[in-house]
Amino acid sequence: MKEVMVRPERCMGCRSCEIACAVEHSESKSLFAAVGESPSPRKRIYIEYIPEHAASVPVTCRHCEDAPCTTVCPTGALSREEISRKVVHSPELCIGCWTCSMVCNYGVIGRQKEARVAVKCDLCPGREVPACVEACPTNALVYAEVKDFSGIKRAEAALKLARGMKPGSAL
Amino acid sequence: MKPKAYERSIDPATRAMLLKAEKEGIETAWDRYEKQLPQCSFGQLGVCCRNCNMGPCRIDPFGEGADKGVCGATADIIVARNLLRMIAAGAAAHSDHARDAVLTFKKMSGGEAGSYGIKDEAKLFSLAAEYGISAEDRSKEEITAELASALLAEFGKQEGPIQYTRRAPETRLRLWAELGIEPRGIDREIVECMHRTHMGVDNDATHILLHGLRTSLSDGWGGSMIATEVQDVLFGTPEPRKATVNLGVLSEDKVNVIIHGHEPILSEMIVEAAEDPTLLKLAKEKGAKGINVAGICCTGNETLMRHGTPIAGTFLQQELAVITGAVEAMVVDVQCVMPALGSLTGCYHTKFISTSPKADFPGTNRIEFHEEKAYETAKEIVRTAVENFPNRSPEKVSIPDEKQECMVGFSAEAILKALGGTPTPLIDAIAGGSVKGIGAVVGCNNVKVQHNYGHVNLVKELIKNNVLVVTTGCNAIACAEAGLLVPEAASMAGEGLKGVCEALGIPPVLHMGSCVDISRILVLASAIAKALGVDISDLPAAGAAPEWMSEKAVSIGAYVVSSGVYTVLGTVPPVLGSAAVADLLTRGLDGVVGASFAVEPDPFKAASLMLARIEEKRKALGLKA
Amino acid sequence: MKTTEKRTLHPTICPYCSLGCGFFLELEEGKAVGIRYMPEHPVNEGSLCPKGNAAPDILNHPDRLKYPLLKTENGWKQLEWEEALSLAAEKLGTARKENGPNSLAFLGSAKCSNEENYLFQKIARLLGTSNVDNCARLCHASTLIGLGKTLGAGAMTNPLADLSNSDCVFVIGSNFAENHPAVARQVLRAKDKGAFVIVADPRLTPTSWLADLTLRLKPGTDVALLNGMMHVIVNEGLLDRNFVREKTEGFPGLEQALQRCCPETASRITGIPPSEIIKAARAYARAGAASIVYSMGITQHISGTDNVTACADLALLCGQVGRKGAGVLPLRGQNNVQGACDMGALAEFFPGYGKVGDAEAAGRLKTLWKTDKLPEKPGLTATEIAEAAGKGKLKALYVMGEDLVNSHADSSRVREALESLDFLVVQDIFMTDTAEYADLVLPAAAWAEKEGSFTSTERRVQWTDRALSPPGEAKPDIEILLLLAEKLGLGLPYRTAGDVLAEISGAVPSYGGMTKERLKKGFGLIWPCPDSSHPGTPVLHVGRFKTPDGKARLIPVEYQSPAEIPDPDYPFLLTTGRVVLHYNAGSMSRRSKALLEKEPGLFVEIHPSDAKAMEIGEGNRLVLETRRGKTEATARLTGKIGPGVLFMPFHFPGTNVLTGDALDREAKIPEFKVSACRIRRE
Amino acid sequence: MPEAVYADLSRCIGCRACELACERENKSSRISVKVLSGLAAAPVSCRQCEIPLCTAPCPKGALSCENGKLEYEAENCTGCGLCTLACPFGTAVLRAGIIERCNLCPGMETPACVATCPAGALIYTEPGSLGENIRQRRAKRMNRALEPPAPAGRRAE
Repeated sequence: MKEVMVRPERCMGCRSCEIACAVEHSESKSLFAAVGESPSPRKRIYIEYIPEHAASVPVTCRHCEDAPCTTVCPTGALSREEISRKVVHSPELCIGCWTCSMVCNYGVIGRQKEARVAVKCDLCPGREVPACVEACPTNALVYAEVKDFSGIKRAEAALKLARGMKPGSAL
Repeated sequence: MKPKAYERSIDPATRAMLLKAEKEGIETAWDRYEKQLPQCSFGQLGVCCRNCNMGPCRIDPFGEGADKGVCGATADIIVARNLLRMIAAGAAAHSDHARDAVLTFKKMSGGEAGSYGIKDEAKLFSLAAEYGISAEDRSKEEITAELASALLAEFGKQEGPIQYTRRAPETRLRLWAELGIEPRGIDREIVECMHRTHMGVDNDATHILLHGLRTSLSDGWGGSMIATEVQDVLFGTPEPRKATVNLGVLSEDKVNVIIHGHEPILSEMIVEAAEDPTLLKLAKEKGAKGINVAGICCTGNETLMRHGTPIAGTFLQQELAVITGAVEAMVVDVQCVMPALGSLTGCYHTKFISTSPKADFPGTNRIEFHEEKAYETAKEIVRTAVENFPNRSPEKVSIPDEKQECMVGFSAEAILKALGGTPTPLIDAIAGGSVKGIGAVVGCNNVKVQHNYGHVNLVKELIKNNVLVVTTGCNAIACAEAGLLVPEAASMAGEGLKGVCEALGIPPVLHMGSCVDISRILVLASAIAKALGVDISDLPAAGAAPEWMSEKAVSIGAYVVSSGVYTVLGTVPPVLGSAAVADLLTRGLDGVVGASFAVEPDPFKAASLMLARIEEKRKALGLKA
Repeated sequence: MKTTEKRTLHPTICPYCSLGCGFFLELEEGKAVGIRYMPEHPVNEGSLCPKGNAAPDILNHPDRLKYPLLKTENGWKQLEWEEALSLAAEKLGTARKENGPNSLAFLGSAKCSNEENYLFQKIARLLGTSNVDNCARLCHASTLIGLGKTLGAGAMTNPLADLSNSDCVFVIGSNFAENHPAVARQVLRAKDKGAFVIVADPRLTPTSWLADLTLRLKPGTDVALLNGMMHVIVNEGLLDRNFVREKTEGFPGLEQALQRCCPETASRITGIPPSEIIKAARAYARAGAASIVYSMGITQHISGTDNVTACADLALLCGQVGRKGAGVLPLRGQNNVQGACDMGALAEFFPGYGKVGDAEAAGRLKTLWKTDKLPEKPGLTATEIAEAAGKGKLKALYVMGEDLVNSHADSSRVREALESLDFLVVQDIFMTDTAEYADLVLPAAAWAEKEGSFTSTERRVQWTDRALSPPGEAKPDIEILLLLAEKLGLGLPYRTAGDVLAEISGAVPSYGGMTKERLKKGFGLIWPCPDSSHPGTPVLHVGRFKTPDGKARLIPVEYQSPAEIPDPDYPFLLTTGRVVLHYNAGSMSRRSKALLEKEPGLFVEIHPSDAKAMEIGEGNRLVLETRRGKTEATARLTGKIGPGVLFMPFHFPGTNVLTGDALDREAKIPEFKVSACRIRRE
Repeated sequence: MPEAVYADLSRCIGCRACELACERENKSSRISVKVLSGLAAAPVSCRQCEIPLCTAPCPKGALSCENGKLEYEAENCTGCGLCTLACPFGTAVLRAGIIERCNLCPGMETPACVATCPAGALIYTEPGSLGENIRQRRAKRMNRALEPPAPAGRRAE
């Protein structure tokens, strides 16, 4: 499956992904209308700022193969979609026990206070590319299969090597 | 799938040039806009503050993150401060333009600017009269000189009133006084904006916005109005005349000189220089059939209104004009000139000539302009263009056929004249209901809206509903391109309006000039209100800026509203980050100045909003629906 | 003292392990009824481990000793204090007269206060013997020696809270998550800041759960691992050259010795893949600040001192000492084991670590004690005392708060030894297995029933006041000792613990600036605190080391295999340790209902594969046998230990019947951690 | 505002201090630590569910949930034990006809189990904030992975 891959070295911490995510998961799906909505739309992706390194890192659901959250959910509200392999959450089954939040290794299961249920990344059903990825101005977020992503990384690495090589260094 | 060009503009000429650009791999504003997407949400909501270096600060619009800046400023405060700075910049642009006009006027009176003279004596005297300058046995020069200094004084004034605000109806003046938003001096208000928005000064949204209104008034009834009046005195008050617009006005076989920007002071001279025999001779030698001057944006509107000089296009067509490959010189002064022209002209033979001492751009031939030797400079510029003609490479040239006839030149005076000297016929028409009211539609282009779609459809919708439309700026050009500025366009109007137009032989949409000339609309509205003995806010009138983009438009919007005219914006201003500010602008102001803003991107919905407001006012005046 | 309703809160310090956690004892009508937490305490920040939570169970426990007891043909006879102490004095006196002072021996207690231990060793030495020791011998004697000769001070270099400033925490032979739970708090805090945690332990323990890298080495192969890591560090040039040049001696020797210890060799010995040894080495050496945390997994070996030395070498090599977040942290055992040692309740040391036999040290003490003679030779160590008793060399033994039957290795021989004594006095709060052998049993007060100072593992000296009175006629140890001294005619000039501390500050330089008043303020002082204006010294070895020339010593050590390795007769390797719910010999923890019902009895962990082979199932009763004895335990199948290895907690009588008596040659600490063993189903 | 006792399983060392503390404060322990394969430890106590299942079957409304706050009135409790069956976590224990479940130690600032937890694995907080710490740790690790290793043997003093 395609996932939201992160390239932290590119993140500027502009939080565009957070807003895009909240807007995508709003009633109106439009920024200008979403700001007025209540309950106010919840984001599912988080920019974590690391003061010591003055760096920002986007953290979002990894849709783990063997997802702890699905294992512990007592009501089956969290489950893995067979075809898409997505880890999905059905609010109507959620009892807000927050066991999922406790076991999530990335801390990306949030809370919709008003609805008293969990909220997590759903990879924006009905969208070619998830809103956060589309919103990222620096391509710190990439929507790709793991193998393709490694491909991208390889290409980057290769480029670095190439730059390092002086003409004639082969001799 | 339709090519992008079709989604980007409704205008065939524009589409054609966009296709050419695509083919030649030339980048335009639309492409750059796409590269900008998605645009920063914080910016769009106006909740980003860079006013001090503890920041930049941002407010989380969804209330999960920061709800205050470092200094403690809330979304309300930040949005209001940012808006005030936009108003200040807009007002500054208009007023500084005005200052230059007045300075030229002053130099002329002192005989230092020989190229200029008085074209409209009547207006000179009426203006002088307004300032209480007696014409009793005094020479024209003396009066001119005294008027010039009086006008110049308006900028540095510390205590009001600015003279022309007196043109507003009594009730309006009283209201402004009560609200304490009567502008005191043009420069003072703008400076105060910058002071108030400095870290730790004015931090109450309402308080901030009230000053915004005051500053905008110093523009509408100050800077802009002075610019209009002085330019009329110097270059003549426009009168109805015919002309042509759109990229098609560029000539295959003549030297094409584009004048782009906002001031008439230089362009007037260029138009003159283009008829200079020596230069025409030179053009012939270079193999050109003549010299063709065409305008873009408001510099274009100025010469269009006074000389019928053709117009090549609106704001978003500036790059396309160059892309025709047929432009020898793109001559610019100030405002709305895209720096992109530098690299763009580099792809063609076009010379990019910047002239204002204030404004330079990448890749220009600089020919700085000074009033003292205005005509010489103009000739030099035209010569440069002519000499560039041989460099034109025919294989790159492709000029769209679209050119559209139009009738322009409807200054307030011209309109009254057309009405037979008094507003009464119009008032009767309105009272009688054949004309429902007046719609003032103005403003720029904006890549966020399909080019001209907002302008044209909104205006068509209004006239269809018997609303007489007055227009300026790029909206006027858009309407002209869409063939709405010809008397025949009356056929597109509702029965009542159609009748009136045919009776008077005028188009249903009246071109009143450049964007500073929105002051003409104020004067007209004020005249009608006075004739009816009511306030402007009581008139069955509404304004709109369907494709606005510049800070000037924000200032315009603000003074139009605080003058009492309900205004619909076609693109969303960066204020929605604060519910309080948004509410004040769209509702609260009604209770304060009797008018407010609305935001409606869809031109048809926008039209119905305006119509509703007009109906409401008619009812209030006891006119039949 | 804060008050809630009619209950009063009394600040005190946990009597169990060496962390010195603080909490409030909740008292009602003189009885301890509960606990309130103390979030402001710098060590535990309010938290308490299960034992801490159960601490009040000890106070007013039905089993508490309430009267002096004399053993007679028909059982225990109650005595008046007067009689009891006269008897004790008389017996000790005669033994001394007839067989010389060295026929006497004294076992101090790491559970008793500094003042009590100081007094205890003073009595012994005034009686003319240095046969005085304490259970530190059984847990961290090797630390005293090992760190002493490398860094110059045998104590923890940095305070516990400082762990949170480390970028790499290297835990070897310590299961702090169970034995010092509050430490986990600081390590996790470091992790939150991105620190890398390495845990080296033969078993998978709750501590491993916190690790980024776990190294499961074979028991007793720590030196090989440490040498392997140092080899990598030297080879890859990860060492801190400036530090080594300016602050240490003996690098060439070490470098030379390390040549033979490539990761592959280390891997063969330890069973850890070379790659992991390299990874650990790099993580430790590259860290901005790295700490080594170790405990009895390092010390309780015949190579205990070497293990400690190797740890110190590693730290020195990388300059990971004497800075914020960089240090060597031995986690001690008993709540006052550090103090007992500082007080000189050690065969070879006077108070303040003056060597017995060093004339200068003796001189200072003589003037302070106004006496003209003190023992010139080091006395018998705890382990040797038991031995000597067995050989009949000892006549009388005075044991204060120590259950050597259960805490010493090879307990069957300890029992024999005790029987062969003429006279045994045991002073304790419960009738321990050791007390059962006593001729005279003296009832003592538990920690909260007396006042005094305790020194925690991070060298923090804290004062506790008396919260409630002891049961029956039980007396604080200090009172007992003072009365005894009187009977012995030693005439010691103090009334209270405060007076004793006053003398201690004279005898022990690093306690120089400590007074009852200062210790009661805040949360005590961290030694060295030489004078009354000195704020204490949280981090040792800043700038210079406690050696004459101020330089640390790099001392190469060689791997030596454990004394006893599995063979066909005894195919299993038995290692011992602690579990979170019990404490040492268990005389306290096994008396807490809450703790006991959660961990009721002796068990042995065995790897499922071994169990399968021997058809052993979960919960089967097993008989374990070593060359020294046999015992029964319940089988627990778990992958936490490797195949061929058995693990037993030593809180229950059975365990130390099995453990070996092989001693570390320098520190004389027994090898509790490795014995060859065989098992069968009952 | 804190709403329930949550556990950071990555921190729990299975020491069971919480059980003892709870036992001391509430006579019987309402939290229990399950240690899995000797390593992973999980403290389980009432999750104070926002939409609790235990209230549903309660015949006398002894267990009720007002806007996410779970209430228990012993006097109305028939001791039928249906709640015990309904609770997915087995944290509503029926003992002597009374439901014993975590009531967050009324009258104490922090519940005893949280106050005593040596590893800081138990958290008394608002569920929305649960992920923060873990997210930070993950972020730090990701970021650290990008840094070049510190130069051999040299470091900022």
